[in-house]
Amino acid sequence: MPHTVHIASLLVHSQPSALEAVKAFALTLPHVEVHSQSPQGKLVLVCESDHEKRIADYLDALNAQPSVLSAALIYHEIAPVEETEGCTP
Amino acid sequence: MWELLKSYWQILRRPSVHYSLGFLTLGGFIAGIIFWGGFNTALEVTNTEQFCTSCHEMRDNVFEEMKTTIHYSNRSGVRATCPDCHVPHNWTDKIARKMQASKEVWGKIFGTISTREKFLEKRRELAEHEWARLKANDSLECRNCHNFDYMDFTRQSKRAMEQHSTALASGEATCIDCHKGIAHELPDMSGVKGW
Amino acid sequence: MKLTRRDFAKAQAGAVAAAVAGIPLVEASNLITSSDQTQMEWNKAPCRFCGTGCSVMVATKDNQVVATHGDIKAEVNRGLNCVKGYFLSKIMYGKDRLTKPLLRMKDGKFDKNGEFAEVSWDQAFDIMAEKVKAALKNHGPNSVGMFGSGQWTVWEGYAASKLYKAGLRSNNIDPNARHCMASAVMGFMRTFGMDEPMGCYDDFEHANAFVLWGSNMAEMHPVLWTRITDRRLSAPDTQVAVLSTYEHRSFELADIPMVFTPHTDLVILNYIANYLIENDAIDKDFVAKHTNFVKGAEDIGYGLRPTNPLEARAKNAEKANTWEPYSLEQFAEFVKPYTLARAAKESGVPAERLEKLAKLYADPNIRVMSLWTMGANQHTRGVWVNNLIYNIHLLTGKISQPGNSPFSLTGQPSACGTAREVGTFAHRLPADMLIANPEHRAKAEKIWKLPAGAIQDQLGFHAVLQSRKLKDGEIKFYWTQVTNNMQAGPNVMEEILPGWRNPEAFVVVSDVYPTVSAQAADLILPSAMWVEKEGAYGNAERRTQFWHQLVKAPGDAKSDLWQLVEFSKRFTTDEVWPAELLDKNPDFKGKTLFDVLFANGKVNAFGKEDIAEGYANDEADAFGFYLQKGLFEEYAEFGRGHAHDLADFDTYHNSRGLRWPVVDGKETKWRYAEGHDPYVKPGKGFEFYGKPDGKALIFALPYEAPPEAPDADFPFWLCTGRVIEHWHTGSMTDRVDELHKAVPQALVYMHPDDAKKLNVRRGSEVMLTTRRGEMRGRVETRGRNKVPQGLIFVPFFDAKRLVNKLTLDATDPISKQTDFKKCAVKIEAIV
Amino acid sequence: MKKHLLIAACMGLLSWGAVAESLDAPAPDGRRLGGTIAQELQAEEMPKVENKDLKRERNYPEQPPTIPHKIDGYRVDTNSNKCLSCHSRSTAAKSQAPMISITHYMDRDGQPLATVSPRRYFCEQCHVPQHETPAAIPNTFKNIDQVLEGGASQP
Repeated sequence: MPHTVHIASLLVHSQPSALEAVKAFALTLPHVEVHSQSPQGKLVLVCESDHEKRIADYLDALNAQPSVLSAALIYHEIAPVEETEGCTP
Repeated sequence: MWELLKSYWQILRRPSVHYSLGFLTLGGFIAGIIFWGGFNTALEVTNTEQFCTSCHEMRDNVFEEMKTTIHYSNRSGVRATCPDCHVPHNWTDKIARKMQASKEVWGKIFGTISTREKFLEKRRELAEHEWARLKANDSLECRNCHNFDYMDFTRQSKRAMEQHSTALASGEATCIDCHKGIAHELPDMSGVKGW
Repeated sequence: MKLTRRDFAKAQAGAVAAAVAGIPLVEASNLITSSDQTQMEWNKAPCRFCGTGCSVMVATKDNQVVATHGDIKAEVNRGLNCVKGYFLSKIMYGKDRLTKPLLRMKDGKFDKNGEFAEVSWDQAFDIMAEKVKAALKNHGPNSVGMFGSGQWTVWEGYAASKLYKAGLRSNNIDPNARHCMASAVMGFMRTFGMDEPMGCYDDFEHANAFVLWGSNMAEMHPVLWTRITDRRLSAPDTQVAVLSTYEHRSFELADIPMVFTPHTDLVILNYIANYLIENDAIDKDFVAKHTNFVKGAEDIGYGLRPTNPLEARAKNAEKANTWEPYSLEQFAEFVKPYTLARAAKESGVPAERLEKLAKLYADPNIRVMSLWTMGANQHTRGVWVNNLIYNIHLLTGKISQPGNSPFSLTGQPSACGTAREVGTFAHRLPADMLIANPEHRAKAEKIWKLPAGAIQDQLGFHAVLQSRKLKDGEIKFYWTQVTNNMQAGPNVMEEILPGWRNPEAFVVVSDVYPTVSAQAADLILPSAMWVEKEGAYGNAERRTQFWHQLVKAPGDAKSDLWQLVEFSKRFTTDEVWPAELLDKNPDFKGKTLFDVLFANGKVNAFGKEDIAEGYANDEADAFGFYLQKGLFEEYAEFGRGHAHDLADFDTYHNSRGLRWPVVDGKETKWRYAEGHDPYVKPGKGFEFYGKPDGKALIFALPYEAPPEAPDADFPFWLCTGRVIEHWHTGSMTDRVDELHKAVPQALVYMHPDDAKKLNVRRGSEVMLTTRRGEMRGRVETRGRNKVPQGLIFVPFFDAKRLVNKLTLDATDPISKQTDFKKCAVKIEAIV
Repeated sequence: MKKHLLIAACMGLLSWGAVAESLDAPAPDGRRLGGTIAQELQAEEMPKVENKDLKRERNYPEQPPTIPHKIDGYRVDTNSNKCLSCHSRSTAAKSQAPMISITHYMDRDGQPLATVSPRRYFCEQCHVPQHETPAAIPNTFKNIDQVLEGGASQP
């Protein structure tokens, strides 16, 4: 079985006042980057992982944050590792 | 009055004059069979759905509720009747349960659950008896049909398989822990574990 | 810069999510596209379905709706929708969307038995105009008819009403709200002299008892049900009583569940009145100050054809809506026979539950909200049931106060806003005015800037009568919009289908999909729907809500409003008005109906520049002025100053709706109550100003038997209705995969013991037969509805299972609303 | 006399045939087959509920997920809520079922609550199981990804 990498984006909607706190929490999760954010409390996270389970775990962890209104998986791509390295699109 | 009783007693006490010992022994034996047979037949009669639902308390409440569930009608047509789940199959337990049932006769006579309202009021208590009994005997009556050893997990849904292969297999949980209210409606479940 | 495939995937992932969130892509890689291209537009719009009037947020992108969710800012639903509402995004995109006018033709010409072929709008309007002119000329005003609904936007209903009543001078226009709300309307008019509820949804948070009279709110008004659930589960003293002829989902929350024998609600209601009097629980002061007692006419028939023996026997069919003075003492005597024992015996509800119910009303410390819809309204004594519910609230003074509220729910998104307030009924004019009243007609003519006598005094036909008149060949031209009467109307096989297929009649159906009605039509017009046009709806709590056009309609589909207004250009006054009227008013000669009705200086008063920036408006583009605003402002004149005050047009676009009367910018939550309603005179406390003396009427009305009940030949009751996943005839919801897959077909809900007796089981196919028609269906003995023995329930959403082939076209004789809830049916196994 | 009866019967049949024909004129197919209003076609078999426990793609993030399993006999009433036995915050870890979203713990005014909001108590108002049956009519709705890819759904 070829080694795969999972690239996903999550849309997190938090209470605007707690946006920074949620962002800080998200950045504690390994391999998570903040892609963009809006003052309305929306946060777009991009994460890579070697297993889809981890993405689901992140979602659950985010959803469990008290000031998070919702966290949803928006995009999920599975690609073999060799394909993702070193070539320009 | 006392005199009369005394004379009867004397008649009973006196050894038989007219009948042979053989007759008496054999007769007693036969009478015993008849009596025992009758007892058992009577017991069996009370062990049918027909008997259970001859009282409106059962017919209009629990039996009516059961009609829309899988234990009443399902793909294979193997259906459970009241005693299948509510009367132990093992003889001593059965007799013990039947003795308890005398309280239910009492209840019937005094109309403890004669209306739907009264029944609903008592439902939690009645349900708890059944849950406790099934919990104590490791859901024996469930297992009379649903034998764990012969469950084919591959034919179960993923959810069922996960629970059955872990919690049930390890003995951590028994059937009734999760499957409350599958054949009848539930009482107020506040405080019940898992609800 | 060298990019790896991994980087690209990540950029893509981020951009998509940002697009979903509507976040502009600041500093993020803009590999895919620029931020203005990934942004979605979010706008508010009321939900397209029931009368609750939830607000939804609609996301659009590239002329398409891409997402919807519950509007957090809307008071009605605060972020919630029901399952249908959550799938609104998909209702416009069924693959069989109609995009071209279709006419039945043979050899290039219209033929009643021809096949549908595409035609242009011009060709379509040509033949329509030809048919209308011929009918009016040869057969008089009622030979043209129109059937609409509470799904018309406010201005569409208004334009249709004006086109018919003032332009074509025919009052023969009725909405399908007749099947739905007419009994509620007549209930209001009789008791209060004024339509629509006094309370509002705020009552949900104030009441501590809810009584559902035949309503299944859990499925039919789900978001209002969430407010009841919220109240019931968070305020433990709250009680919920549910009355119905079978057990449904609302029973899941019921403290007092009651399944009663069909039609015996009349007995139960009179029993409660009796209980209140016998237990000294009436508010004597309120009753003396604010009510009058009357006795209504009895033995009023069943709205059947006059030739029907049941109808011929009824003594007072002609004066069903009359009453005579009565007194409290007489009333007490009148309800005396309705004892607890009788009510329990006839209704089959245990006595202790009935008594508990009566106590909810009797206890002065319990604030009660009574709620009802079709169970009460679709009833051959529906007006009576409405009146009897008001009796109880009036006797106890539990009315027009927060939490004390008799609340008539509605079934369609604008049953109140359009059908009732605009008055698209065959006997009504806007703002509760009546065709029969010469002063009202004069007022309408004045506002419409029309000559005196333009509106005829001859009443049009109500819904069921329209079907009969089509069958009898009296209606020659018939146009339906936003409704599907071939599926939703009663007695399809005997009354509706033969009428539509009558060679005498030319039937036009405007719709978005090929519904059963469209299939039976002669001409199909493709309509725009929901956010493909600018619209306004009015919900059950008097709240008027607006929305903007957000996307374009597909192909040649046009809004119903455009169709009506464009069609008016096909007529000149000389063609459709009598010479004497024109001779007296020569200014009107030679003008088109468009000039007279819509280019009248009022409707065309607002230019396109008034349209809020950034929104399309196809009608304004077509006619050159802001048609919707002009129609609304002209319409609002009817109600302003007459306790129907609406705010100005722009206010509604900028708010989540307002509840009329809106006086000095303030909405009214509780009508008829001092301190809440600006129309109540100071010092009055309460004033039912719809009546000349300010007093509401308490009606003495008896139990009368239904027109048809089970017998040896047809041994079961048949009750029809809905399911939460589908709305009405399913033309929208059945085209959404998720909703169709949730409930793929209409099932015959049956008691397991009945199934056993009939030798059928779950999934068996059965033939249902009534005296009027037959239907095949599958048996369901489980699931959401638990019917009692002797009754079956079949929903009507399924175009393949037309349960209205079975129903009886008996109506309430006062409201003319059909009883879809009771008739006698026979069930046979199909082997 | 007999002959007359026969003719009358034939006339009756003929006129019945004519009526039946004119009642059902040709029409485009919709949810109902075109030209079949007056007929009673066989009712489709009752399909089974899809019970695969596989999450389904949502049309948009705000869409309530459909239920990927059977819910027969799962009671939800004032006494109990079987759905929450697996999907509530406290039980999700054990059952490995998805936890209901945080919005379900908020009241009307968006204030977080200690338990599931009563207004969200009746799950089936928004979440529904799906039967194993094809779409009645295909739907051409395009989700945001498809729209961004440039596919226009409008004909």
